[in-house]
Amino acid sequence: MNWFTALPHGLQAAALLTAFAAALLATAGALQHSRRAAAVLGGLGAVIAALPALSAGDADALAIVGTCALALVAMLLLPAAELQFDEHRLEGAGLILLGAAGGIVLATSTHLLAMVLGLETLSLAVAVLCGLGRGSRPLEASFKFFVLAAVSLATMVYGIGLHAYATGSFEIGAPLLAGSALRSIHTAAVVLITLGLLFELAVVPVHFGALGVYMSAPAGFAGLAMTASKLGAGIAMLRVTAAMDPAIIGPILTGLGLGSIVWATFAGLAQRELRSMLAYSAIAHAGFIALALGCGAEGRAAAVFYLVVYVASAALVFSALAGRGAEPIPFASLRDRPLGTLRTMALVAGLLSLAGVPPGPGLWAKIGVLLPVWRVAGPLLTLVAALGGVFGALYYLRPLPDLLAGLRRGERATADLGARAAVVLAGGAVLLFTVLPWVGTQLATLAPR
Amino acid sequence: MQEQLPYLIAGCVVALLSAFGVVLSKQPVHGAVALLVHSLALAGLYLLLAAEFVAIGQVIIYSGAIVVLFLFVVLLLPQGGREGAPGSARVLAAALGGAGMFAALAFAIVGTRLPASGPAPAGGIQAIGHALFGSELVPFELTTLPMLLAIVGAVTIWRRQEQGGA
Amino acid sequence: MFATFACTPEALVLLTSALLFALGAAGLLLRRNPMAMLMSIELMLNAGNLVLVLAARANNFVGAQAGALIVLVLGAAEAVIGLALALALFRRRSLTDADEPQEVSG
Amino acid sequence: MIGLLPWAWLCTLPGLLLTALGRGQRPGLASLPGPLAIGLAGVAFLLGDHQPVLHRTAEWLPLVPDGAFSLRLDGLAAVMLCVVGFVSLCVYVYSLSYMRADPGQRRFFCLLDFFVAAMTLLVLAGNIAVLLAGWAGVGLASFLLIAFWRDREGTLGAGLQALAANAIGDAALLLACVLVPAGQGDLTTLAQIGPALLPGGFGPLAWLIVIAASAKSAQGLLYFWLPSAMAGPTPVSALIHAATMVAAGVYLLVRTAAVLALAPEVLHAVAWIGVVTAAFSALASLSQPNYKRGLAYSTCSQLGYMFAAVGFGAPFAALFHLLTHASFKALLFLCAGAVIHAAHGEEQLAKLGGLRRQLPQVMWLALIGSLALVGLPVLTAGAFSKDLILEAALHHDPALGWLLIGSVFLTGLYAGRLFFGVFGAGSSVPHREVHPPDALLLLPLWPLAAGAILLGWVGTPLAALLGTPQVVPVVSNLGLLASGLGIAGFVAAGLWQRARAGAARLPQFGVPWLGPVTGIGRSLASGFAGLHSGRLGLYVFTAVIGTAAILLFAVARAP
Repeated sequence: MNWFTALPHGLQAAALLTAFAAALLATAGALQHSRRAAAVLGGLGAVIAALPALSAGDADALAIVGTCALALVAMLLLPAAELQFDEHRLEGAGLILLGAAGGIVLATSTHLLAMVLGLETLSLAVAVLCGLGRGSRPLEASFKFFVLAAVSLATMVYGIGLHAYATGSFEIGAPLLAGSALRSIHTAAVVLITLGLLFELAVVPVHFGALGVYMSAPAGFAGLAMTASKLGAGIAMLRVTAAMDPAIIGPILTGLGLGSIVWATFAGLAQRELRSMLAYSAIAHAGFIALALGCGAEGRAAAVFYLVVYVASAALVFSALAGRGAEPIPFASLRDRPLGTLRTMALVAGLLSLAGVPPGPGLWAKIGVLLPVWRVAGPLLTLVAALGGVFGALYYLRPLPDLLAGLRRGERATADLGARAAVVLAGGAVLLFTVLPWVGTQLATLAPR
Repeated sequence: MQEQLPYLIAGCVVALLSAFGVVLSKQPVHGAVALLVHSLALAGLYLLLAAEFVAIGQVIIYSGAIVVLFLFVVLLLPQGGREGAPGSARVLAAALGGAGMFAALAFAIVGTRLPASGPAPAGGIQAIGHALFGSELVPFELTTLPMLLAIVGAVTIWRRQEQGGA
Repeated sequence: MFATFACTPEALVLLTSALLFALGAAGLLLRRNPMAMLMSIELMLNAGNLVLVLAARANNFVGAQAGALIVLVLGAAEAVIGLALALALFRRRSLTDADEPQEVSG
Repeated sequence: MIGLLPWAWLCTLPGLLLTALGRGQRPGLASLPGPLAIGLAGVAFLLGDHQPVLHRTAEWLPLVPDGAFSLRLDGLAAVMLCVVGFVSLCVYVYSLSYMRADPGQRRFFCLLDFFVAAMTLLVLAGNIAVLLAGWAGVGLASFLLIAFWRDREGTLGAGLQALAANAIGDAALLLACVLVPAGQGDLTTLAQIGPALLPGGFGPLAWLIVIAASAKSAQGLLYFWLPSAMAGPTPVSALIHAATMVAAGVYLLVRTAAVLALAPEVLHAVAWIGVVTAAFSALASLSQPNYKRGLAYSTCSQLGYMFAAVGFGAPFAALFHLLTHASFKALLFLCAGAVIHAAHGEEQLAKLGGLRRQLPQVMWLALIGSLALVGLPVLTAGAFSKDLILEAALHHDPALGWLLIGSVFLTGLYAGRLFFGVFGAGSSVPHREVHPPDALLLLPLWPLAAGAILLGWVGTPLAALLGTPQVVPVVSNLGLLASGLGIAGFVAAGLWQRARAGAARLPQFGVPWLGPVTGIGRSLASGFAGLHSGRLGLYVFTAVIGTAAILLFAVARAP
């Protein structure tokens, strides 16, 4: 086993997840697509995959957190996802594990080729999982996502090529080869690589593919797409912004972040349906993360906290929506088809946290982002971001009266044990960040300087 | 490298012309054939750039597998996937997008004086082997992920569609 | 400046790759047939590969050649999933128009 | 023991849990001790030695400049605690009867509990970060309670209007939170920050505070949401949109009066905002066909008096008026609730009227409230506090002062119009069966009425307690003049109402600009959303052109 323990822990996690995925796929027939087998085997795989990271004491702390968070997200959304299917349960679980493995590779590596492979794995997993939803709607979204993902992949590959030409290396942050002669090619390389990653983060103008998937994938998978890809790409972006010239990427990230916030806030106001509302909100949050990433070391620290809070809240929302399938969820249907007390409260808490309304940690995360923005990008951008942030509350809170009105009907919606456990776990994380935000901000100290 | 310039120019011209063929042909079959030519031209360029193994890989993987896969799938399409003439908005968008992208990339490339290349990498296939199992081992191993995913994904998508999930 | 510039082999290959990349993007915009779109994507990936091979040649960096091989594999995986999705989506439609289905919007 | 008082904001949470989880027939009962405890905490402090009680958990939120969890109970906060505690206790008792038949009453009491907790946190906040938590929390509670009857048309829209106005205020406060230098977000010591540490001096900070306060207190252009908020249940209108939450803006201004004093131009603007809102809202109230909307504009107008007082450099007068206003306006709203309840949910003034005989007790209570609003000298509390404001106004800026005195006449007019419109003699509308209010509904009105009569006398001791000793005069020449104007207006409205047999009406005006503005917002929103049209070509085009543009931008900027 020496060769295995010699690997970086991110790779160990990816290998373990792949092995479990392969096991799930190979035994799919023998296990007769059992619901329990998918949840147990998949969950076990996610837990075991996180073990090497936990025992890797001296390694990059951000990578450890990223690995654990991705494994956790996969575990949380497994039961939510498998409620969808009758036939493809084990394949679905296997694909989730593979996607998480891709995310972990993306989050833990500093090698550009490894990053692009992780990105590709994650994108393909999301595309296939989305395509598994019922009806032609998810399939259509999946195809569009696939095409746009391929464009961004090609963009990133081209950027990596230029990077290799200018620096003679695949490591991010490698110095220029021949003095300053190749600077503009290097700039182009950095920009193209960044844009490839920003696709996964879902930032304007490369957000449309993700938007469609968030809207129309089965609920659990949409949750996975939002959380895992934001985690993976977000952490990768932390490394990229720390290693590469801030003068090149900084203004681009703040500009695109602000554009995303404004665009998604306005478009979100027009939504009358929970799934599209959440999809637009994911773009707005990606905007906040990009904005923070563009604002130096302090901004990166804020971005880590924002990322963690966002992932916990989105995981909470989507674990609460488990089993609602790929169909749209008009606000009124929350009253007529109530989710049951636990899941309703979970959804309320998740929405409040996403909206940045106390009680919810989203507000702390937003303040944390605005501060470096103020220092680096000036008052005007801060004003726009603050307005975008608070006006977002207008669409997040819109379904709340319906949701709460659904409570009084009191009938219990069926959700299986795994889904309920996922709700409780994600809810616990959100609660923790609400009451003791410094726990989350401790994570922010892990951000690369 | 300067002495290879005429061959490089020839290779580039063929690659570009066939790429135009891929983009402009209305019949996917014609497009696939153009793609075949394109990939062979690229293989030639790779040879000129002292990347023999990549050139071989290009011919075997690309021309041999991917393009043939395309051809195979084209046969499954109704009417061979023939499409009508694109509308003017679409042509305009394509021209704008393509020109914009080329302008941006060319702007970055033309803006610098490119240094002349040194000697070609020595060692041929052996050197690549060392790279694949040495410095680039991690990404090489990681190609497992997309490959496994591609297999599982394609099968799953196809089964979903067979079962009338739509 | 441009005339002398374009005559070095590095510049020639780089500009060719840029043009290939742009052609791929243009093809993606021009064509509605999913097959043609996937082929355009392959063009874009090939452009990246050409730069990688050039980087190997220019910097005596064999790793870039290994990178090109890995990107080839990526392209294959991409094509497989893309074809599966395109077939699943378009098999029942008489028209092969990737721009036509508009169920997901708003 | 005294050290625990700043945690009073947790008092309603047990009630919230018990109400949420309980199964009893009277869900609100478990919630009653919470507000009582909050009020008692305020009283306990006022009876004690008046030393501010502080709690500070440093480094609670390390990302924020002043990220401590800081609570502060001092005289000002204690007065607010008494207001919040006792008014909400009255409203809770009232709601036990008012909401009895509503299937969502359990949810109603839970939301009320949440509101009171957030409001108390706001009052007890020691620094901007905690204030922001309470600030946004009451906004959320207000939205949820306005949209409580989700089935009724217009409630959600009204809630969203409130939310939009609040969002502007929240953004201002958020920026203020970002603006203050590290470790100096304490609300009482903001004025001691070195001006060099604040970008642009104290001006921007003061403006942000004023914008936040205007949004919460429906002042200036941000008044639009308060009349719409009347779509919520009447107890909510009384508690949140008359007595407590809307007063939070005034509370913030009083709290940070020292900062405002350092930015005289802002202070002057506050005075203008207050006076103009007071006059305009009083006029708008005259034209409202809806009983509750009439009262809502009256609230805007009275809050305008408080703003003006802060602007005239008399924060104590503002606080004092806040206190008296809380009692008489809550009383008026609860009376309105009793009337509406009796009239089977009818809120249009044209269809109410002549209820004097059916609801004699309510009529007397409403008369007390109305006279306090108008400012009957000596006998009602409103007169004391309003005199103080007018005094300060004349002293500070005579022109604005006379405008404010003029609007006292308008106050009398609209108070009379509402009172005589409901209880006055002739009504052209035939009467239906009126269903009489029960004892529980009327019980909480009496303490409020007592407050509306007697609270004026606490002015002098209160001023001493808050460290701004001054004598609140019982009568003054100016006070008599203003009261005379007010009473004249009140009587004139009554006579007019009688002459026109209840049909006296002005052309309605209020928020005509709201429609176009929301229209623009809506079309922008659907325009942005329309970009996600389902056309793959558009998506690819955006990505390609965007990539090219960003690339050009970056390469052109690179050295």
